[in-house]
Amino acid sequence: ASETSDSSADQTLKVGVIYVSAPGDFGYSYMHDQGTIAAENYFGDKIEVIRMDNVPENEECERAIENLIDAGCKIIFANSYNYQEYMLNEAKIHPDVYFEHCSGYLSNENMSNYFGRMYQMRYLSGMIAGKMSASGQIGYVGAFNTPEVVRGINAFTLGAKAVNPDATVRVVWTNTWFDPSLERQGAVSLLDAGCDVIAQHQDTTEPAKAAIERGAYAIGYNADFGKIIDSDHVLVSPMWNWGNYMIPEIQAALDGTWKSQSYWGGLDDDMIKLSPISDLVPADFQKEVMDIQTEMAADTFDVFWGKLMDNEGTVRQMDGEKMSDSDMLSMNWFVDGVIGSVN
Amino acid sequence: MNGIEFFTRLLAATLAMGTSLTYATLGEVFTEKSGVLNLGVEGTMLMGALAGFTATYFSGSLFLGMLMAILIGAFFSLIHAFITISLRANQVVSGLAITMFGTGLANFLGKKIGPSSNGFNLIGLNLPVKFNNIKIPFISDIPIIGAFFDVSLLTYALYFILPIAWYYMYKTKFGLSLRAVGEAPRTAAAMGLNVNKNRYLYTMLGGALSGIGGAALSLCFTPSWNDGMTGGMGWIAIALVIFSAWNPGKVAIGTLVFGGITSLQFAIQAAGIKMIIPVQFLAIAPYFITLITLVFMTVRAQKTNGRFASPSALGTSFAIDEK
Amino acid sequence: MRLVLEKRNEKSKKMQILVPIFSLIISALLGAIVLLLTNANPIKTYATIIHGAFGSPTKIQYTLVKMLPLLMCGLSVGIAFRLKFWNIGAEGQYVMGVIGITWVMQFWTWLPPILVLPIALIMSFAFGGLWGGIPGALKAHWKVDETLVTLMMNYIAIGIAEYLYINAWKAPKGNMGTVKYPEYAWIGKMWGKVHYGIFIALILVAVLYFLLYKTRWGFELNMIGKNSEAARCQGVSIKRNIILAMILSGGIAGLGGGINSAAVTHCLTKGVDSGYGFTGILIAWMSNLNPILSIFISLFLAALQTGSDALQITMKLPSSMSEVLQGLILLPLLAGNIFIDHRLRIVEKKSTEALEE
Amino acid sequence: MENTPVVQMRNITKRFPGVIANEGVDLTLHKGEVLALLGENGAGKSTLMNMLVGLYRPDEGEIYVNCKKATINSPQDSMALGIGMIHQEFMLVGNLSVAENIVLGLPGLEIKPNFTEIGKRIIELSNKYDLGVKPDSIIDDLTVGEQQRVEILKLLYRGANILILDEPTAVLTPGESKELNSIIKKMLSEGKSAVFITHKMNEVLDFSDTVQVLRKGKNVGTRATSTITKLQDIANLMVGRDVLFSLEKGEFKPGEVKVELKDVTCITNTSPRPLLDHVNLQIRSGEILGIAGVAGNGQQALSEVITGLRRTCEGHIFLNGIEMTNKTPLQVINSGVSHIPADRNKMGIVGDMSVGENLSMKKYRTEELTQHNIVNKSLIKVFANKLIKTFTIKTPTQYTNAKFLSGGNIQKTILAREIDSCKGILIAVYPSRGLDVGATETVRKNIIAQRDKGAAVLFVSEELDELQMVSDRIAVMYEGRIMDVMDTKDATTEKIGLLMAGVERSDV
Ligand SMILES: Nc1ncnc2c1ncn2[C@@H]1O[C@H](COP(=O)(O)OP(=O)(O)OP(=O)(O)O)[C@@H](O)[C@H]1O
Ligand SMILES: Nc1ncnc2c1ncn2[C@@H]1O[C@H](COP(=O)(O)OP(=O)(O)OP(=O)(O)O)[C@@H](O)[C@H]1O
Ligand SMILES: [Mg+2]
Ligand SMILES: [Mg+2]
Repeated sequence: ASETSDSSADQTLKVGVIYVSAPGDFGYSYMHDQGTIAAENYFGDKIEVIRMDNVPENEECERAIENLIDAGCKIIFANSYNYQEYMLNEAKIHPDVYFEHCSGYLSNENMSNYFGRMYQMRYLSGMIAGKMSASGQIGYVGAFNTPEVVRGINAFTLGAKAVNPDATVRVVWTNTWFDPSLERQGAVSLLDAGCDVIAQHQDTTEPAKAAIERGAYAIGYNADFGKIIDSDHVLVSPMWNWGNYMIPEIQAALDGTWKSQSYWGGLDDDMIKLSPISDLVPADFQKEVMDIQTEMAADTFDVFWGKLMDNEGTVRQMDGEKMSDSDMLSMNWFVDGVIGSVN
Repeated sequence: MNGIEFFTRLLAATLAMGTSLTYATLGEVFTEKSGVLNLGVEGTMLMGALAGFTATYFSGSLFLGMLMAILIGAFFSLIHAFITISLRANQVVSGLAITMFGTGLANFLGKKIGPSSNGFNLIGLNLPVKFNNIKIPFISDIPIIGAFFDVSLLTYALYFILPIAWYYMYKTKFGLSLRAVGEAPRTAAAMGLNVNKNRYLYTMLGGALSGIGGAALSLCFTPSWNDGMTGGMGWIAIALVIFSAWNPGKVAIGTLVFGGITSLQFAIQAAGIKMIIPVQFLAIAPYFITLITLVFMTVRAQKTNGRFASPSALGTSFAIDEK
Repeated sequence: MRLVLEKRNEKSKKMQILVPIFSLIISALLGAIVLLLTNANPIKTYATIIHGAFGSPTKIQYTLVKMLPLLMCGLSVGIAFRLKFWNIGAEGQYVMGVIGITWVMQFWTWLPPILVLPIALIMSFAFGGLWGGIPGALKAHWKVDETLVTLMMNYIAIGIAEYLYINAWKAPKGNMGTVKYPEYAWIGKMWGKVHYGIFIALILVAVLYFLLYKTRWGFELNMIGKNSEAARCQGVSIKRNIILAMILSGGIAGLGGGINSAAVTHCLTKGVDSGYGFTGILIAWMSNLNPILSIFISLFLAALQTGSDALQITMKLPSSMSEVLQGLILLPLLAGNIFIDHRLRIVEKKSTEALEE
Repeated sequence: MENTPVVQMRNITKRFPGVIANEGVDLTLHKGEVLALLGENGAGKSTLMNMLVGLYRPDEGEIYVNCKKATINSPQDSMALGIGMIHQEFMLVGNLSVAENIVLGLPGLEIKPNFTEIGKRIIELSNKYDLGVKPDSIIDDLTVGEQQRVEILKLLYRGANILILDEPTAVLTPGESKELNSIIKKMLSEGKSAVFITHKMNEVLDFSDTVQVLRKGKNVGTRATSTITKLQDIANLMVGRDVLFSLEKGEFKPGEVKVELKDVTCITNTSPRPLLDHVNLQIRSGEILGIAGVAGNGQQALSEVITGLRRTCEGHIFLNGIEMTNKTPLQVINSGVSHIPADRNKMGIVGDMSVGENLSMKKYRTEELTQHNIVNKSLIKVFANKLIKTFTIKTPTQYTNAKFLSGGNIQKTILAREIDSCKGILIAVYPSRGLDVGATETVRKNIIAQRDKGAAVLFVSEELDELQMVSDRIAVMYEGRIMDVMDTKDATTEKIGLLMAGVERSDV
């Protein structure tokens, strides 16, 4: 708990949280809720959290925000990209409330946007996949072909190729964030095509489970799949650590020092992390991975750095160049080594 | 990977996915054949998935899990039966309400039952047992056909259930009554059959099979519990009933076509075959091709004068002394 | 002794009022049981729902905003069902309407500003109408089962929409979603969140009521729906009317999507497929296909949904609880309907006895 | 005849919304007796019998079978008591086979019915009674006559000894009726008792021992058939007024040709032979052309090509001298054609709409009932009430749904609508099928009145005496062909009978 107790601490701060799905999916909303829980534990009864889950990404979001404000919320977090317009509308109407939007780009004096450089963890997990894949064929189950997902696949592929230059990453799109059956089917088709490691950008553990049932390896996402599935064939899971963003923001709101920002946190802020790596991955290689992670944290290693070619042979970035954030945020091509197409 | 291997794997994937769909479709075929339209399949499947998962999780017995799925599925459709058969309410609305209620209740209960250690109860739990694929030696190694002999018990069961269902409907006296009740309830009643009793029975049978369909997901295909885990499969089942022309013998055709296209579009993606069409269009291919196939089948049936019609009394309630 | 349902000579006016009231009471009791089992105070919960829907001007506004797409889909489905055309595709037709309006809003900007909105709305009607007309034509010409076609076409429309907002029409900076419509072409607000689109809907209700209940065409649709073969013998063209009615039905759902986009979402984005079409089916049936009654039913269902938000906020119940309660309200309401034209009678069973001659 | 009553119905009352179908009716059937139950359409005959077989339950009253009070709650109960019924509407499942229909719901049927055995037994019975029914045929593929024989087979198969026959010959041709009646006689000769409902007086005299008449749900008289001297008495008793058996008909003064068919041919993929095969016909103004023929020989197709409901493959149709081949039904209606269709419930009325609305279904397009496309309810009300009165349609109000009317009154509703809107051409297909004497009289009178007003009438019927009574000329159809057209005075029963059987004119 925080030490400073001034007058404002007598009153509990009401915190509103809006999730796009139910947090029980062990996916995206689940990890957000872990962050929320971390904040609850940290602040104790200084804050009261009101959650709204399964809020559709349409005008319903506005109503959800309105209802939260009505219930007394002074700071509101929303976790899905498509909430941003609605949140901005509300931010303009309610200047006395702080708004926190995750994964978008819009902001206002009283509205921040925030996200994490998950691609860094994708790169590291790609290295592990590249190392552990005997065939050099890795599968990736992707939800939608949005820049965020494409960026992750590219970083992952670059990681894999850094370890095994011959590695290829096959991509299957499911067109859904959440559908256990389809996600599994996507993974199965990749396994059938000869992949021996399956990575995913999906909200359930089904792709990973399908891989493990076939004796292949899996790379998790969002949560620590190794623990959930209880198998050492889950090599590693890139994970979110939303609490590390939410706690300081709530603190700032409590202190009255809250400021609007556009935040894209990386390793340096501990916004993202890797789960413990499976024992099946050789210890010395684990260390190699950790070394890169250290460099990333120190900003001496960039994922999208140097000459980059797309998978149709066009050069997208020259030697010595570093990719700007805005190019990353609108990425719509696959790097060389990816088998599949963005659209 | 050669073509035959590709096809064998595709078939295996189709069979795995299609199992649940086949149970639900078969159930709805029986229900509709008796004249009752039950749009509650999606909700009933979810309740079945939940019941099966919960019972298996706590008892460690797949048998108990299936039993619970069957009972809960039957009970859920009993609500529909009571409202639409006894109280003659509109079948469409009642079915939609059942889906709404079932979906909500399953998701709600999923968060209330079970150990609360992880905060989300049933979600994310691993089952102590599940239906695994059973490989029949030698036969399962034959190309293509082999795929039929490396499946789970629930799929093997279908090899028997489908022919039995067909036999039941077209060769036994119960099947005869069933067809009469859905086709010409007044006549059936005049011939001494209890129309509404039959309808109750087959609505509940349909619910039980939907329950199995749900449990086939939570205990076999995607062994877990998750909110809304059926992902609209109940609706597809209802559509595939039309595809099978209300004939249990043809149920597998629809599920194989639909499941096959779904698997095929993934297999094409995984094979890295460059597609000119966008991924979203690949994802809608199963729906699109199912639609086109239906149009084709209907037009052909009319040309050749084949029957492609729903049970005449489908969707109507029956009371003997009301015109 | 046994219970029999006996048909009344005519629909009981008294029952038409009493049945919904009793049904609601039964619903409330059933809901209370569920709530008590989950340690929630039923009375507080119900008060919360009502407060959540109507508790403040803003809440009323949201309920009205929510009602609009529901009403439009209810009207849409109601027309198709009049012809016994089982259109479960209002969802897809709604989505196509949004695609239609977005097309104009995004690419027809060369139009004089004043014309953009009207033309965009017409386009949403046209796109929805196309999506309704196709199953209509398939049914009319080849007797293709419309339930399957309309259901499949929902998924297809949603797929096309996804393709557009993720790929083809994606806003440059965005992730999912097209660029915003030009602000001059938005439908304005008249009272807080409530926009002028509500007038379009109300006018539509009046027009439809007139069309369906007063005109020759309405008379013909009624004939077709109740006995199409007899209608044909009376010179009514079944094919033409099925296609026309389905274009109208799809068009209205599409227009619903258009209005909601022009007034509320201002773009095509994820979340266009939010189940309005399916709720439309409920509305159409519960209002007995009557456009005027549809207003009240859609208001009721909208309130139920907006009110249920409060369950999460005040009662800290999971969002699925609102679906449970909605189901629990609908089922008794449906079940009660029979007592409007039937009464329950107790009949004594007499024992068999010999006839003394 | 022994005097033990096998069925006694006492003081039976049955109400439906808006009507009292039976009020305090008593009925006694003795062993071996045939009781003819007579009455107008809607008198409550079918309702009374439906209570005996357990389809309906009486509101009041008691039923005794073999002197024991019987609780008949379902058809199952009545079957156990040996009661079997041929219903007025066929009780057959169209997409099932004959054998399946026969054993449907049979108590004690084995789980997997042995259809070879059942088939054998059906053929045995079929041969014994000369029914010519094949057990494997699908009901939908059979003609009405054949379907009726399946109904008979059902009774025979179940061995019922109390038979209820609700207008079994109403939809049959004279030939078929004759055959069926001899079958029924054979059955009755085996000591069975029967209630026989019919509107055909010759059948009453032919079959029955006793006659019981219902009027408006009440008993109005029971007497031994042998005491009946004049048919007229019974008819008057039924209707409650004097019925004419001969028709007033104006002089035959044919005018210009109003309907002309040239080489009209019609083929479908559902039947091996053409529905219509080079049909040539002319109907002149002020003329009734009767079409004779066994049902299923193209009569209905003929009416449908003229009214635009069916497309021709070949040939030309002229109405009022204008080519109208393959025009839409609406265009045909607008050129002045009225149509009384063969299947009154399926094609004639919209059962779920009110009688008033049904009466308006032709004229709603005209300014008489609508203005500027808007349906005017007060005009409809006046119009409907006028027609209901003129045509004596029995209905609680004009707002009653048409499906609640009895068959006769449904037919009168159609007749009223079509006659009222007739502008020169009337196509009437089996218009008096299943109607009571009074209603039949109304129908015939109205059709002749149209002719006298100068209309051209196509009159399809299966009853030769009716054709001879009503038409000016008679054409005979066989397998889609017009065998011959002759003046009514030349049309002897034998001649028509031979042509109907397909014997060529040159051989006649
Ligand atoms: N076809 C019609 N033409 C004109 N007015 C009609 C028609 N049908 C109903 N009405 C009138 O409209 C009002 C509402 O009627 P009702 O409640 O019966 O509508 P509905 O149930 O939708 O129609 P229906 O029961 O015929 O399907 C009543 O005043 C009724 O008389
Ligand atoms: N199920 C029913 N619901 C409402 N009314 C009915 C029903 N069955 C019969 N009626 C009405 O009861 C009356 C008697 O009908 P019923 O069918 O017994 O007459 P019927 O004497 O057999 O006439 P027909 O000679 O035309 O067969 C009619 O007014 C009819 O409309
Ligand atoms: Mg009504
Ligand atoms: Mg009768």
